Amino acid sequence: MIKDQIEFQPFTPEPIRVLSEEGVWIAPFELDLDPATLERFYSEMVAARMLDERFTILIRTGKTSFVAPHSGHEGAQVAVANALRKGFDWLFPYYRDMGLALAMGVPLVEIFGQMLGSAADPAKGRQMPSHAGSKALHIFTVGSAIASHVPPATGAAISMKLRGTGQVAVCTFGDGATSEGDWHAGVNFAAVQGAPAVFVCENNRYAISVELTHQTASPNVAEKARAYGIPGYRVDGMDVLASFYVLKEVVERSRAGHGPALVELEVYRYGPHSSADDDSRYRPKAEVEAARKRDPILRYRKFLEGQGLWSEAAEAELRARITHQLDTALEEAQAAGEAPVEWMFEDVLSSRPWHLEEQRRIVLEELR
Amino acid sequence: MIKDQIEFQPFTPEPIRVLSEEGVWIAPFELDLDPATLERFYSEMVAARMLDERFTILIRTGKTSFVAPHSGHEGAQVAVANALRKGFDWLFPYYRDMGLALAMGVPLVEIFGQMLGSAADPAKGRQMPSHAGSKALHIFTVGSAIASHVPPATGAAISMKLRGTGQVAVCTFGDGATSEGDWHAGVNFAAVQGAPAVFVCENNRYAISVELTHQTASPNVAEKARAYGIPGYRVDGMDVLASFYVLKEVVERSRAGHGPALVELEVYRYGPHSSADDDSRYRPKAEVEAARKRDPILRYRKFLEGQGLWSEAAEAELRARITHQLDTALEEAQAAGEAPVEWMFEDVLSSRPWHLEEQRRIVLEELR
Amino acid sequence: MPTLTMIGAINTALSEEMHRDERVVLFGEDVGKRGGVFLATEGLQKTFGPDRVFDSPLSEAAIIGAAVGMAAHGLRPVAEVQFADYVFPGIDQLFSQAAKLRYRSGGQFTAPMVVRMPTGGGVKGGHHHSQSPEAHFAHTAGLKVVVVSTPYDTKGLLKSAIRDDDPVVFMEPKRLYRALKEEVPEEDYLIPIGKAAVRREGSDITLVSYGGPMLETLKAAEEMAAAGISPEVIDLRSVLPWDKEAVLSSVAKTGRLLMISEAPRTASIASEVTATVSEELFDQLLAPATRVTGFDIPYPYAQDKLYMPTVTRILNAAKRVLDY
Amino acid sequence: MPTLTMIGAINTALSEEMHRDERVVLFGEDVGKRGGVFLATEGLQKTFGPDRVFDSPLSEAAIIGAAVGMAAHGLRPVAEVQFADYVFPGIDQLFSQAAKLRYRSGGQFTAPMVVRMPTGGGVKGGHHHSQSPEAHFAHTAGLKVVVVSTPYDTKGLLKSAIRDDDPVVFMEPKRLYRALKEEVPEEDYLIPIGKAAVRREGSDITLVSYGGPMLETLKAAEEMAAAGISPEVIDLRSVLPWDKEAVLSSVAKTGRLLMISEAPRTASIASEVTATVSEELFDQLLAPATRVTGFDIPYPYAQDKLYMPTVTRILNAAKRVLDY
Ligand SMILES: Cc1ncc(C[n+]2csc(CCOP(=O)(O)OP(=O)(O)O)c2C)c(N)n1
Ligand SMILES: Cc1ncc(C[n+]2csc(CCOP(=O)(O)OP(=O)(O)O)c2C)c(N)n1
Ligand SMILES: [Mg+2]
Ligand SMILES: [Mg+2]
Repeated sequence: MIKDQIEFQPFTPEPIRVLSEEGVWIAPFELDLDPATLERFYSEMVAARMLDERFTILIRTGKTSFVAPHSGHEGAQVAVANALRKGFDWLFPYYRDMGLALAMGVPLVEIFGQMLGSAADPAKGRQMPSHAGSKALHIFTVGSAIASHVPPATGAAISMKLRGTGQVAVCTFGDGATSEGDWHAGVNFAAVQGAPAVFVCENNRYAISVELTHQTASPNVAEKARAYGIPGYRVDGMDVLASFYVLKEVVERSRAGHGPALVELEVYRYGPHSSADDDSRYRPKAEVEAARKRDPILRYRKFLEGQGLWSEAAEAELRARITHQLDTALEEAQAAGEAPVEWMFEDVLSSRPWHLEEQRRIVLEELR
Repeated sequence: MIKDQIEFQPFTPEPIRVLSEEGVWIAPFELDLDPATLERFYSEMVAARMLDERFTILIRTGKTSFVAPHSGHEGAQVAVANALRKGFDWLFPYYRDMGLALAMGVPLVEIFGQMLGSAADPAKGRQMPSHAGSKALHIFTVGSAIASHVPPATGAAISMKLRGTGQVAVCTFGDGATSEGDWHAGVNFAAVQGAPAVFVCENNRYAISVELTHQTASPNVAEKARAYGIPGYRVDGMDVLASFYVLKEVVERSRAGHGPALVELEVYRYGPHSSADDDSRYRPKAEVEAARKRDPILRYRKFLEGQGLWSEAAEAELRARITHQLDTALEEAQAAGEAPVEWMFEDVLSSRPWHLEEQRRIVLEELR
Repeated sequence: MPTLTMIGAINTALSEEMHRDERVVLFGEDVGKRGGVFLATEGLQKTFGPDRVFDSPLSEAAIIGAAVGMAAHGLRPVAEVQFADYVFPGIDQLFSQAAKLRYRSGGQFTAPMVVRMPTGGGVKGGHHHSQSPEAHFAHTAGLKVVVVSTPYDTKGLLKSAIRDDDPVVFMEPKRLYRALKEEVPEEDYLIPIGKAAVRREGSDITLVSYGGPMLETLKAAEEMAAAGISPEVIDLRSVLPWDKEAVLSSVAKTGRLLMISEAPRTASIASEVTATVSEELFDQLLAPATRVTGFDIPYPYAQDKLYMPTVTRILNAAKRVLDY
Repeated sequence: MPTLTMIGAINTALSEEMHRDERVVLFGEDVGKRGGVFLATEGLQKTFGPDRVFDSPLSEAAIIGAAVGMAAHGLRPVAEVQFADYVFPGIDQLFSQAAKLRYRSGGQFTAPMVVRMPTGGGVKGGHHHSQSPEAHFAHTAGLKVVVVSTPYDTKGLLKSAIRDDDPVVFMEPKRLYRALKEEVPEEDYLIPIGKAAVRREGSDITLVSYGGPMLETLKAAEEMAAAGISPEVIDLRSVLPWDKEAVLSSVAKTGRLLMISEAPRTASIASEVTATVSEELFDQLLAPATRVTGFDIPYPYAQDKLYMPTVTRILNAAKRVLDY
């Protein structure tokens, strides 16, 4: 999988690409992925997109209260999921990573359970929608506080190194996250420890309404790696293959003991920041339209077609299959009913001390 | 003052120097400082050193409770004081900057007042020793929390820019400080705003016992500037002239609207981290001895002698004068007596609400 | 007289203060073009320009810390923290810098600044868009802490906060942003920090609250009144300093105190108020000074409404106090 | 049986736990070669190697946050924050990550970790080496909070903390580090988190305290005893959960409560305890539940000793309670 001839260079002035915007292979090395893998990337991207579209419907129909759309990020997210060893390595994602969660293998019913805060949520309806997590899959449950998962990712990586587990901790976040002190603290500590941590920025150039130029005076995010003495890679995140190849190499290098790296995946978010946002307040429609021309799915489909790996029929079949999966899972998540009130006072601590028992009783009394 | 021919380059692989370790001028430009200035630098460094030595005596004799020795940092500190416009620009120093405070013009009696927590402390004995400050001189009173003064320095610089005051905010800190999230947050915000802030690291390669290699995997501190899209300068901080020249250029460029810069002054701390520290636990004596060979004062004295500007007699006269000043000021600070108890409940807020009035009365009752 | 929501009152107060005093500047995440995620600063960048109303990078430490430096240097910054829950990455700046600057410098430097933040639950915000961290601020010497509950007060208190010489944490219950409208005079007026408001006079029991739960408290008071009980309702408005005099004189009259707050219970403002009243009115209390509070659990998404003091919970507790 | 200081007890407990359980690792600023600025970890890097005892960069967010990740991944990290005052740059990691991880993941992920920190005043440390921030932790759901006061307890409680499945904030009053020596058994023993200790039995008044002021509280109790009064003295040891049962049963007996703590007064543990006792023992109290606390001012250097509850202040307050 790791190409012998080519090693990606950090700190390139232009983002690394292997596909042109027309979906033509332009890398200086040979494609070495089998058709099944190539097709899987595509299916996962389409599933991610369709999931996002379904979320929008959930919002419109008042079935959920919040969504952080990931359309435009699918190439990046599918690349991340495929570059690590699923269920073995640990992923520390953020709230815009529902497409990533899906690609990681989180069951759709859990995803919808979380989105609805229903009893089907393995995290018990405790958090806002768009906060994925799964202990079984080694996906560290998302918390809303930006960049606060970065030091924990570092800690997990230190643990991996200490115990020689051969795992890697992959941590994703947005461009805005890089301004937080915790981001700095986490990346720095990982670098000093030479821990197997890979930091992945899904750079969509906006933090809600704040453009990247108001976020940092650095020319790009990858450059920030220099502060920590680690390599930084600038990648076209709307090129799923480039993202995959770079991440794969970086993850395996990290696993092999070369320490952390920072990978910047340049993407664009088509939707508003969240269902509570109105992006027309801060960016022109034309900008969004222009970005859509670089769409990771369209571009990759052209590539697959060029390889003779995709057809209209396959597309129709895929979409029908995903629609069915979405329908079934959503139904199941809804059928599970509301998260029960009894869950309210569980899992605060490993057992319930007197004050929580008292407080629990207040609620139960009131509901009687 | 600013050399037309030469502009210092950021990110040099070696620290910038203008004097060799033997005190010989090695810069590719001509010395353009007048003898009075050159001699002042020397006097200020010697005064800083003698102040530090006096502090050690205060500790030994139990007259104060804490000192953070600055010997070895004098070249850096005197350079900072002379590179900015005293009393006009703002300085945001840290606890190891008592030599810098002196060079800035803080009266010795105030310095000793602060060191003793006596009534001669304009800050009313509120903080541990080694925490300088002076509103009159635009020296932002030091707080102990590492790097917590960096965002305030940025804020002041933004204010300066906004109001076009022509001032610069100069902020000093140690190498350890660069790991704190607040450091990152502060430098980043200043860079985005293009504010007139100059960040100066007195890099003595230790944060108490923690060596630089455990602090960061970055090859040096200056390199960290890249993360913020600002220039970073690596300077021999035991070369007072190199430090001065670089800082002067950087401060004036910042004043002229070129935004922040990061200047790393490589120094060594001869003493323990503080009077509470035993540095033999973590570093070999030989290392300290070796560093003393690069002593900023000795090196600079050789240079002055080479220029025919210094003599044994001048040295004796200078030391006698400083000794006298130290004696008098210390006496005065001691004579002022203890900080009065009434100060305890002042300045918490702009006026005293009921709860503080009540609490004040508890103490007064008890003391009656 | 215009009728304003709380958001409208904030926007108006900011605008008026910026007109009045050049030194007032606004910044924080998304406050510029976007006008804030709740639109509190909507239109202000257009009016006052990007020098006085601007976006910060995504760092609460940068926001609060820069405000300290601006304030010390002579501006009157009004910094926005996007949600009170996100003050924690910047809380060291508030505690180590803003709160202690005046004291540590012997009064030489001061930090006259305002940190605005939407606070409290009720908007399905889960753990990190629902918390009420005022106790942390009140426990830290050197800050003033305001929690508003009406548009009228909001305008007067925000203006006071901006003109105050101390750092003021200004907390805006987000579920009240658009929940009520009220006539708000166009003229300049101030409401003093540290003074409570008697929202309803009564003689049987004193209900003390502030911020979001003022809604439920007033509803509960109405139900009680309908049932023939006469509750007095006090809105603290400031929690540091809180208006002890107002509370004590009311409880001295009614003999009964029910304190209502949606913040977690342990070591809270509610604890402080009932502890103080219990200590000082030991002989006058006819029943235990009692608390209805939020719970000592992370704020849950699914039980968003149940976390906060409900009208039922207030009435249950009031009944126990009255029946004691 | 060896006689140990509190520092000795910490060092012993850490060493024993590291021998017992491979998963225990120690890190923080200066904990490695230096053995910590108070020498709590002295010699441990030599014994257990730099993989299990190591220095972190100067960032409390990195320290606490990394501990969360290590714990979630299966280690049992004991992180040191050099002074409790410096927890604030890392407090978001404690509040948003450590405290909420179990709840937010529905019990999937947990953070069994200890954050040790020297706390309190009395060492001429000024603003930033003297604070007692336990109320902040107790007010935040998801943490357990211990404040020790004797070498014996320290060993037993630190071991409990390390074996606990929840994040435990372990606070060590630095002025007690070497102030007292006590026999500490060599064998393994645990003291449960959440249980108070009755330090002295009595019948006239209950003095409740914890941490540093236990010293002055016990001295005051002796003086009272000498004057013919019989005080009962309770050491809370844990402030979250605190041992309500122990306090209530003592105050039910004595009818009088004086709560002593050196933390700032407003919204403190002392407020919580007196509020709770006032509420629950309304009919049994013979005098107001009263507090002696630190002050709501930044910790002053010059009045280092005066900030904390002095024996005189405790006696003055006790007299008022007894004479009531
Ligand atoms: C500590 C913190 N501060 C503020 C917020 C509010 N907030 C939520 S998302 C967001 C922008 C994040 O932007 P970025 O990191 O670029 O990620 P993106 O949403 O663009 O994917 C902000 C400010 C938060 N969640 N956490
Ligand atoms: C936030 C914070 N954490 C920890 C400390 C304790 N501490 C005081 S000085 C110091 C080391 C600072 O090293 P450096 O920044 O290199 O400055 P130097 O003392 O070497 O000049 C530490 C850890 C502190 N003062 N503030
Ligand atoms: Mg973004
Ligand atoms: Mg240093």
